[in-house]
Amino acid sequence: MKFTHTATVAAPRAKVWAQVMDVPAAARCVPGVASVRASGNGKYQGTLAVQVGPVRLVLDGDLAITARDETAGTASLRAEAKDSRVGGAIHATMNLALAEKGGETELRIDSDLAVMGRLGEFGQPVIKRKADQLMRDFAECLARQASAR
Amino acid sequence: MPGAPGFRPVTNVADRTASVLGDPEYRVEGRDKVTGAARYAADVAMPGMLHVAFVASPYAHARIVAIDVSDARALPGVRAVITGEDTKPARLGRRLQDWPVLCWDRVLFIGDRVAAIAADSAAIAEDAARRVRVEYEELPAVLDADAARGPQAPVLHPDASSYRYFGGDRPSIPHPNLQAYAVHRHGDVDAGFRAAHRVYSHTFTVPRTHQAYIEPRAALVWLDGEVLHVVTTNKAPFALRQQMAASLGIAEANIVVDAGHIGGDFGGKGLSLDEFALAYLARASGRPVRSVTRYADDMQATNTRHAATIALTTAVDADGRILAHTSRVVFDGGAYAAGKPVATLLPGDAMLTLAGYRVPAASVEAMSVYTNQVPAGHSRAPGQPQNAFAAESHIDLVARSLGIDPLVMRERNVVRPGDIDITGAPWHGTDGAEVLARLRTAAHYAEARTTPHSLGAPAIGSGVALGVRHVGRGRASMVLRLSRGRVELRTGVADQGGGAYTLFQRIVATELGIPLGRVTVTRGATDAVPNDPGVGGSRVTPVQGGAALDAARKLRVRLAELGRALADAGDLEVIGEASQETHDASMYAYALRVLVDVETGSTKVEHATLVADVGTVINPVALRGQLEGGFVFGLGQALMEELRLEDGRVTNPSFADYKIPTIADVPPLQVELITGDPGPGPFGAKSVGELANPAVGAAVANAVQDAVGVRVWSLPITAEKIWAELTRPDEVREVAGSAED
Amino acid sequence: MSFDYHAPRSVGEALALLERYGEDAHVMAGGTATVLLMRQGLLRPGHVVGLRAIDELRGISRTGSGGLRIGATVTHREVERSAEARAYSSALIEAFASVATVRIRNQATVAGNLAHADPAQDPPPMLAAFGATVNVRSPRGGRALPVSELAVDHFTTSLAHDEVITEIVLPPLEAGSRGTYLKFLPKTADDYATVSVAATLRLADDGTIAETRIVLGAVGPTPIRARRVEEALRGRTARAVAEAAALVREEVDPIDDARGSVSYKREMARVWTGRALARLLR
Amino acid sequence: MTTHRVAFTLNGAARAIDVPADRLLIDALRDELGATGTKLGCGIGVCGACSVLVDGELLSACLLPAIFVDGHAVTTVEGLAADGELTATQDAFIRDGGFQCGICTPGQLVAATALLVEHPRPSPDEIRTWMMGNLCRCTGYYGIERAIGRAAGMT
Repeated sequence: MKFTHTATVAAPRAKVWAQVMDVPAAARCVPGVASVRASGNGKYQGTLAVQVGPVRLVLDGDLAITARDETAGTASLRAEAKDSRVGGAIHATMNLALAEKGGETELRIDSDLAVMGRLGEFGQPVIKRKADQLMRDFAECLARQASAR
Repeated sequence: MPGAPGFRPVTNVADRTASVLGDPEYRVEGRDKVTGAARYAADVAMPGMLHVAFVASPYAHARIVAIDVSDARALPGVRAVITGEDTKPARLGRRLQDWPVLCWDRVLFIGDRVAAIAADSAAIAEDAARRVRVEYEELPAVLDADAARGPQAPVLHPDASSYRYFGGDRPSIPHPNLQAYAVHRHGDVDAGFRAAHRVYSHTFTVPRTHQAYIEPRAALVWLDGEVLHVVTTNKAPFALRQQMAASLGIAEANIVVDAGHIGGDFGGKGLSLDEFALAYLARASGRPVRSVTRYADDMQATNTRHAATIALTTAVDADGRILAHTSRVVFDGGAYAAGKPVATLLPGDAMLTLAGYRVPAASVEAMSVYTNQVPAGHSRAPGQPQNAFAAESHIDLVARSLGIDPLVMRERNVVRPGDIDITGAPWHGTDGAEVLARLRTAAHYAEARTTPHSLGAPAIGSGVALGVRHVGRGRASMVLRLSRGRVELRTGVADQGGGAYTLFQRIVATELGIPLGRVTVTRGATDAVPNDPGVGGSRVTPVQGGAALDAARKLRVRLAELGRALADAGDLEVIGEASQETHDASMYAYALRVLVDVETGSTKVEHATLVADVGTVINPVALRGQLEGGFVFGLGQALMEELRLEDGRVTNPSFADYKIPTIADVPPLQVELITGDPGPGPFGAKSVGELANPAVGAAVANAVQDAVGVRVWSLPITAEKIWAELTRPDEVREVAGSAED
Repeated sequence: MSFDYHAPRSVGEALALLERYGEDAHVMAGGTATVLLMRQGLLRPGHVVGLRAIDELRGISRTGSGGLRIGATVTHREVERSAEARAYSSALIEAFASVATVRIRNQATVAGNLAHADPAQDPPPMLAAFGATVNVRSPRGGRALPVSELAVDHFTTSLAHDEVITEIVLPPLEAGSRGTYLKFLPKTADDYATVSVAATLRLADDGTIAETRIVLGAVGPTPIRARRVEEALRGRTARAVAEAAALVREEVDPIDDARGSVSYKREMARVWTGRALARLLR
Repeated sequence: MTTHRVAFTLNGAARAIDVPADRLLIDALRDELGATGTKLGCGIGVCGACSVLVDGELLSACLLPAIFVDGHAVTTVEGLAADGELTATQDAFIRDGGFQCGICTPGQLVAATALLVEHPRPSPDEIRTWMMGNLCRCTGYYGIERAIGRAAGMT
């Protein structure tokens, strides 16, 4: 499942970059993220609680920054998380791009999400919509935080 | 649904059936099937039996880095856990064994198996499966058959040369990601194109579909000393014995395969998967082990009908006569070729891209491609629904462009005995002109073409399409025993519903001139009966039926030699054998009337007429059922069936979302039989099991164009596709419609 | 699937169980949806509180004012066969009789259907169009809420985990009001709708539309009330239908799936809204 | 998990089994009572292969907790020809091509039996509406419709 989300941040690019690269802080912008801590080497560990209809998931996993180029304003992240109770997992890659436009910064996130295991049988279209919503909230929250700082 | 008020049978077989017996047909296994006594594989249980769950890949393409089964093994009630390390290098398959029993280095599609668990209950086994931790390194997935053939595409089977291929040398392939490749040429193609009045090119696509049998796959395996016993839903038990023996390194004599009643096959149940891993689990646990596939897994990870792209180019003269034809068919074979039983490793009728017509010159290229998608195997009339949809849409488009009535176009080109057809050989089979003449009359074609449309009502359209299918070939044998005046036929044919046992009973009784009640038919496992090629390839009536007839004849000859009557001949046993290698084929044709709701695109087939050349009818009820069932099978593929895949994952893996027709969705069907042209089977019988389904898609597409003027180029012909064509701006539609040169 | 099953005899007992087990408890009525989710391993409650043995949740009856009361554990088939329900409105019967197959309708309950909050289900739009309310009880007391406020997202309701639907109440129909339920099934008769339309309509004495209520199923995360269409029709005649129905395209919020793309579903919402209104105005 | 005693009649005979709360009727019938006539198909209540009657009502055994039949009467395909004599519907299914592979047949017969109780002389629409919950991949349904018509004495 591929998504693209954009948000305009009322802040210069360098400031937004710093904000986004502070992964534990940025991750708190994802609704349902309980904890994120650095585990070294550009990797982070965390938990995401999410409810899709009657299905309650607690996804445990890792997040890694797989590429970062501050000059270009681009970064790539990879997240892998698993719910052992339900027997489902998600994998996501996110490509972030920041572009400055007249004092504001445009944030673009292209993400590719895979929902695996039994979880995937609970209506992929519904999951897709939920994931879309989650990513949109994330982008908007990042924009809000960066604007506010 | 339109129809006269009150009860009315919705089909009407014209009373021209010439049964070899006046007696009504009464299924020999009928009583068992209507009382619940008939045993299917999932009904068989053993004391101490364990239940199985598999761990499957969530990735379309990945390297297995590590597997940790310790948590699974520690769960109370778990009796055995195996991984690819325990089964390597065992691979399974019907002709080419390229599918790992369990993967050990890489997984090639979502659902590919990496571990198997046997436990006291299915719930424990599933729980244990969730506790297996597999670390994967994801690899780039090849999801597209065109990309797979590119120079940069990762090679999915680098060790292909080491795979076992049954029966000779594997045909060579020009690209490592091809499963199969074949070309055919006959006649002077260039001359045909030079002489052409017009040349037409069209491209069509057909999606993956599932056989949608109601019974999910099931298997029960146990070891009795050295002997491995297998209860299976496989419709070709002797072939499975051979495959297992080769794959597992066990002598065939030490494997007993028992296939009882099979709850629907439609080609899919020729390939077995679980049986192989179960053999390892039975050995590891020392217990009988049974697996019953969850239907969602059956749809995600077994073998589907091939998705295909079919490009056809045909040169015609001013009267629409075919001068030359070229075609290219690309089948998406998915991760493994294991499901295909034929020597070419293509879907059976992959090369028949303009079947049923005189084709003086042709150049046909077909291939099946490895991708990281659900594997594709055989499915009722393999290769034909794809090719028939393309060819019969193509012929209609050519006719319309030339201003020729679509039925007239077919009448001008249809094969008659002796004509060169798409195979380059003289047509040996149905007189196509007779089939079309019968269709014209039976469907009241002239009247149907001039029915006026009334304002505001759905648009009405008629469509025709024809199809051909070879009469089954092969060898078979069975035993006929006479004891105390009763005869017993012992066969290895599994029952997947076509009515084989009743057929054999009627053949033997007719040949011996005795009442049906004096002939019993019994089925045996592979250790109890002579080798049998299994059900498939439209084989049962001409081949196994032929063996039954041969057995009865031999018994009759023996009795004559002994000068005895059946009742006082004592005990006798003969072996009947048949070898049917005649290249004979049948033809059928449809005329459909559809109603299209122009605001929504929703299409209903309002009435269907099927004319089929069936030769001599032995089982009138079963024959009719095969044709009627074949039509509705085709109707599902025409209007609604499609395994929807996203990044290699089936997103509609259940009957809630993968819809097949219900009783409320089938239109009145009139069936007309041509019985006067004898075939190579017993008493002049032919094959019908795969005779009716492939042409339905094109008949619907042609009727839709007749009704609303738009062409749907892919199956299924959904309401939305028609709506999209109807609402497309005119200039764009013209470009799509004028695909001719 | 491993849980303790409790079969309380009264709503009070059921609520006590829900209070005791908290989030670990799940309510089950007919069981069709719950069993499926549990079999898939997606729902794993430690305690299942069954409502089948509770007499006060049963029965269909007319209310004193001419409305209709449907007990929570009444099955779809009971509604379908109920003379009281038929006397209320044949459109109500149509909506219930449209659900899946006779087998499912024999097991699935009215409240279970509402609590499952599947936006493609047939009765919720019809109940919403009739202005039905659900009565709900929890250890904290009772409340009534409109059916239209029950579902808040795909398979998600506004109910707290310890709340139980006890009954559904349909208000009396205003004189001259009629209803209809249409379901677009382009594939098979047993499919979920691509779009469904439940509508009620009442004409004024002058023949203009006094009031209409239109609720669509399967084209949003919940049943969608087509308020702009309703507005556009007030005081108008049948001639306004086509233009008004077109407004529904922007009111629905469908998803791409096996039953159609977003743009197709928007158009089909328009077509079937128009057809439902035409049927009511015939 | 709690265990429950389920006392019911199966095809007229009194049975009592102790089952865990999560046992489904289809598994209780097939695995514990050896009544394998009721078939597992899709497992999600769509295909109808597991159709049974509970107090005469048509239900999916794959969706029904076994504890729900406590105190009730269950009829499966094995109970249709209780005295060994095929019912008119069973016989008609054989004569009219109401089945081929037979896997959906127990469910078709149970559903048809319930249909003919509700509508002794069903119209084509009543047959179609009632029977549309029982999928068959072999027959195209024509034989099933013919068989029901014959069983109802209409042909």
